[in-house]
Amino acid sequence: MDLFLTQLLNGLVYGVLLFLVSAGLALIFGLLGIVNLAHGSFFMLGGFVALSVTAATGSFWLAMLLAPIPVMALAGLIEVAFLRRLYARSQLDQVLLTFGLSFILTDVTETIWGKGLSSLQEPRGLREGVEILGNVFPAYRLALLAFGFICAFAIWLVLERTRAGSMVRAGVDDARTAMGIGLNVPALRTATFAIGGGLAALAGVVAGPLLGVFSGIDVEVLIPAFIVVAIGGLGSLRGALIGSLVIGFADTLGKAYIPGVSMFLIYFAMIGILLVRPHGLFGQDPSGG
Amino acid sequence: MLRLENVSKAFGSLVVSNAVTLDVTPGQRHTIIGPNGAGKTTLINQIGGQLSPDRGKIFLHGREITRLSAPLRAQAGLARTFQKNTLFQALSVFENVRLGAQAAHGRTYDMFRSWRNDTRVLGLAEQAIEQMNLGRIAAQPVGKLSYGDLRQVEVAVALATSPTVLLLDEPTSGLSPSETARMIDVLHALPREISILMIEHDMEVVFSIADHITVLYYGEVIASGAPRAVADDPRVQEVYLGAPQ
Amino acid sequence: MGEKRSQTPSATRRDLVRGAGLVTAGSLVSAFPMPAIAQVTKAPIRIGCLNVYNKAGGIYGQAIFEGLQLYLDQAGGKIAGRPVELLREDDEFNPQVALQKARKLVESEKVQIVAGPLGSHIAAAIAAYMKKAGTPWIVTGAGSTDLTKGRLPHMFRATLSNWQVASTMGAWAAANLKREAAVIASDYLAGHDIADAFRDSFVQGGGKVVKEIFTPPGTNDFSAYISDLVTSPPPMTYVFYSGSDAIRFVKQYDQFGLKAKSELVGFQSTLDADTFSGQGDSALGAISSSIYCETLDTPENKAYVDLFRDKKKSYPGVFDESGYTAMRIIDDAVKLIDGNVEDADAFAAALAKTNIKAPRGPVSFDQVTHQAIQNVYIRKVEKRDGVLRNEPIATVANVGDYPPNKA
Amino acid sequence: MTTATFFTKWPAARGFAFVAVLLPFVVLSPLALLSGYGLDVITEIMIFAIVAVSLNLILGYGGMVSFGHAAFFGLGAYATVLISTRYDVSPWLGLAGGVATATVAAVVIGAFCVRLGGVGFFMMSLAFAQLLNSGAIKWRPLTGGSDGVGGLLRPDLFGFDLADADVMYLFTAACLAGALLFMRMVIASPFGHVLVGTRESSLRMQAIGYQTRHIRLAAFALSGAIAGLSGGVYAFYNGFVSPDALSFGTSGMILLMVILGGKGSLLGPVLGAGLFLSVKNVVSTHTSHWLLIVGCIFVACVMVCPEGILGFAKKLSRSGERR
Repeated sequence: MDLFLTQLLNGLVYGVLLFLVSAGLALIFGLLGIVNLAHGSFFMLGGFVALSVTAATGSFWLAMLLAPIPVMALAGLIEVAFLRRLYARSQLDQVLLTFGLSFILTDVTETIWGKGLSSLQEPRGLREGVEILGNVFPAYRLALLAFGFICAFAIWLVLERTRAGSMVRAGVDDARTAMGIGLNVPALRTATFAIGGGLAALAGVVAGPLLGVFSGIDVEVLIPAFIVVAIGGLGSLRGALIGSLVIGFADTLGKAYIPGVSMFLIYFAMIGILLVRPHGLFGQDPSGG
Repeated sequence: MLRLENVSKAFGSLVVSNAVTLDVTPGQRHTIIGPNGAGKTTLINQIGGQLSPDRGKIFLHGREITRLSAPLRAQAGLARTFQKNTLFQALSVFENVRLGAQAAHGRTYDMFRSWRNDTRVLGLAEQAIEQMNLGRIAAQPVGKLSYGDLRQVEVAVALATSPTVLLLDEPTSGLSPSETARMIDVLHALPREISILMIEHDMEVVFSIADHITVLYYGEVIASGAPRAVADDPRVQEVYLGAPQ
Repeated sequence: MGEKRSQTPSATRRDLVRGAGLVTAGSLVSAFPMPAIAQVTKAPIRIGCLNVYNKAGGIYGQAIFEGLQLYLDQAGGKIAGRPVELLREDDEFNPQVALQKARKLVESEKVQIVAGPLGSHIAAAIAAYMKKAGTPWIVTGAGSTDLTKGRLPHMFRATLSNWQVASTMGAWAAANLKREAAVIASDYLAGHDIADAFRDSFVQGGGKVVKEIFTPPGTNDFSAYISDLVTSPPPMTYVFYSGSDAIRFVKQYDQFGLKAKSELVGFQSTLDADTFSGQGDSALGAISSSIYCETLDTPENKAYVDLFRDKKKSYPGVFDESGYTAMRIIDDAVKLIDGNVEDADAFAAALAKTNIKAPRGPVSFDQVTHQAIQNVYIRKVEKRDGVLRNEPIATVANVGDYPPNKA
Repeated sequence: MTTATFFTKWPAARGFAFVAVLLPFVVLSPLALLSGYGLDVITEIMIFAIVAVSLNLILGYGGMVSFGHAAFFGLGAYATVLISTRYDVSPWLGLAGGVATATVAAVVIGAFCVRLGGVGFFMMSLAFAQLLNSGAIKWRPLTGGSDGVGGLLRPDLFGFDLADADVMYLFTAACLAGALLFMRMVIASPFGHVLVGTRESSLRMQAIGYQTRHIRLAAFALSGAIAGLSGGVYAFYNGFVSPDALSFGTSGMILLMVILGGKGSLLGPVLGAGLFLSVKNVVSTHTSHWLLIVGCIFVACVMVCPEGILGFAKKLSRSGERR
């Protein structure tokens, strides 16, 4: 029984980690309608910048604070230089563009930081284990759990309760009307894409102590993040949270109790859910209404 | 021909169709009018199968089609136009119309012959094009047409499917006076084998074409009958003239 | 391959096809090996370095290549008076691509020697072709136990076999560490190969495997498996991972406090010089077996490590050394035949006579299977001057090939 | 102008006549100029051209963005090898089995995918391909895991041994030509036009009486069958197959070939496959920045010529004609 509870906790932590990874993806899709295949690259870049920051300063907290900034700038630049011209085009073009960018960013990352395997050290104070349910549970994972829920709440608060958030949502619902009432929609879009990239980078930093930092992690996190977003409903932040938890639990419990099929479980979950709800748990039918 | 019985539909708390009952008799030119937000397009969407009603029944030629998908309704003889542009942008006018004709009379899954061999479909398409006077723009891609031309292509595509009931969603909206006049002529020229159910704003058009008018107000039928009788109906006058803002 | 794939199709059939191609007979370039040229040329020796250089595994492919290059630079870029060209081809870790690239190297680039690859699945995929082509092939990375069973006359594995490294650890651990162990490994062929080798020798030595877990390659989160172990910790856990999995597992194993309860023992790639930067102190105290150890106290190794650290700040890993020693083996063999590498048979015979003192220790080849016979070291991760390194704690000398391969 | 004059002026017709004249030279000259390895390179290009052509049917004509097309390519290859070696039957039967397996899989997977439009389709196709890839790695007794399965010997065809590079080349060329002729027939057929209609406006297609899901599914199955054929030939070519044949990377590469050459045109994917693989063959030896090059090709395609090189060339020639 204890083991089962521990596994549930493991699933919860993994789910929250997946939420941090997929929140930016859902945000960008929800607000801009872009399927961002370079999301994993932003995640990876966040980790590498954090690696450089910790190497220079020794502070994980400083890395968490600073690492998203250059990635946000890069994401903003990408939006201005490329994506801005593609909103009127088909989703395929956006998918292909971001797919191509992910190759380029991988190559650039390898050129700057090399192909070696690294990881981030947890901040002091979170390195020890905490006794839970009679077993040691890493303090860092508990902190991650709390941080994930704080992030979810903060994103919700910003989007739903602030002027900036309502401006962004207005720009999304109806770009023409939003422009009519004087909103700078292009700037809003740039900001949204930058923030989405920044969230990915932040996830890359906080995941660093668990998942490591290396070239290739971009694809490793991109695919589960996509599954999460597909299950939750494209573009729905609430969906991303629920989808993350579903995958977190399914993956962890699958590994623990049916290891033979754990490799397939997340795909089965996705296919099953999309079979019943083609637009995900919280997704809206884009053609309806 | 087409009968609606107590068709109701709500989006959340917003009732868009409230127990709508109406009857389109063979050869009838039936027009639905009503102020904005009356639920006219939603009603057409329920008849066409793009939306399904929450309650009530829809009959075509005496057969219930309430749960039938849009393609099956079309195959049963129902054709419609759209207000928003959903034509095949990259294809020419002729191709658009030809796809309509092929839907009713062609072999969809034939992969082994050229479409050029199906003379029957080609003939029907040409006929619909001539009916709508679109010969001059037949080769142009639809994506490059003016709004007025698009409205006529809409009708031509629907006609090419050889419908028995034609649903027209504001066929003259956005047309110039001369284009409107031409559309009226075209609609007048349609054979009486085709029954028409039409949404229209332009009262001139309504009264020149309709032999039956139904007034929809907040999803409810408030009047239905011959044009003169409906025009004299006090509730209709209140809605159109004296309705509070 | 089989008899059916005839090397020389009948002339009539060939001519017929050629005729269709509107070709006169003389223009065809023969792809078949020409008789060896007697006199030695001064033309460059071309070595095809078929390996994975990008993404997963790229770090190891790169290490092997740099190892070859390092030795070559040290030798002045020449072997037996002939300049040497290294041609890189990326197999992308995809056997289909690898086969294509192997043909490119042999048929189009006309290399005299192929060095590589890292992936056992790559080696298996090109083996049939390499056998047919007859080009000397120095295996620098692929460890699958079965590879030497095929006994390709021109193939020499100048590096580990999984069996050598894992079974040595099994026997040693049963005798010197604990009698019960859990085995956890990556769920692909190498993982099963290594787990089998460890289990067999461990059980033979009186040990007992209490649990076996195989995890999908590229697992993000090991917590489910680790929690399973934590509830009733086995006295010892034997682990095979490489690359990112090695980083994650060792870190997460430590984070859950399991390291204190269950001795962490691993295959060489799980705890090697190139994984320490990712694992950090989580690797400290863990034990592994390998054909190489960066802190070996021999003159050959000290010279090599100094040379390596001149170029890079870090310590060499097993694949750095594998590349370096592979080129050393090539160098010796080529000298033995006065640079006439075009004579593949003579070159193979020279390779078989290899008997050197490499940084890793003495290396010779099994005369039947052409597997390197070498020491296997039991190593422990220690921290010296703030740097993590493996220190040898035991040596099992001159370990040969998997016996059934020779039978 | 009567309607008769413009529909006979089908623009592809001229181009195709041109190709028909050139074709014998194109096909036969490599035989004259190249030997073993060079021919093999072209053979491989043609194999990928076939699968690119198949993807183009659903992507270019049907508007379905599949990120998992390697699933059918790989399944075709696996089934070909497994049937031929496990049941010890003629590899030709294996190839037929490969095509059949890919077709059946395309029907099943397609039934899930075509329910979803746009991004949903893309995700679903990706998920199924990943599932099959995982399955190929995991189910070792059948698939040989990450090593793959081998032991397939190229068979004879009318007394000619496919083990001969020349014969293999001609066989593959025939397959590609067959695929192209078939594709040309399909896109000029009533079905081809219906498929384009679903790409342009699904809503309208339904409103005029087409069951768009069935149409999309039929196209998907057809595309899967051709991809399966291509995979089967690839299995002949290599003599084995590994999970990489149905990986994300292979799917992406096939997609790139279509986009690079030009989606929605008959020969675009062939051009794309040829260009991509030749550039790769030459360049990847000399640089460690191959990924950067691939990425730049993607970005350049999207930003500069979204209709691919062929579309770009057409646009140029058209604007030339106007002047």
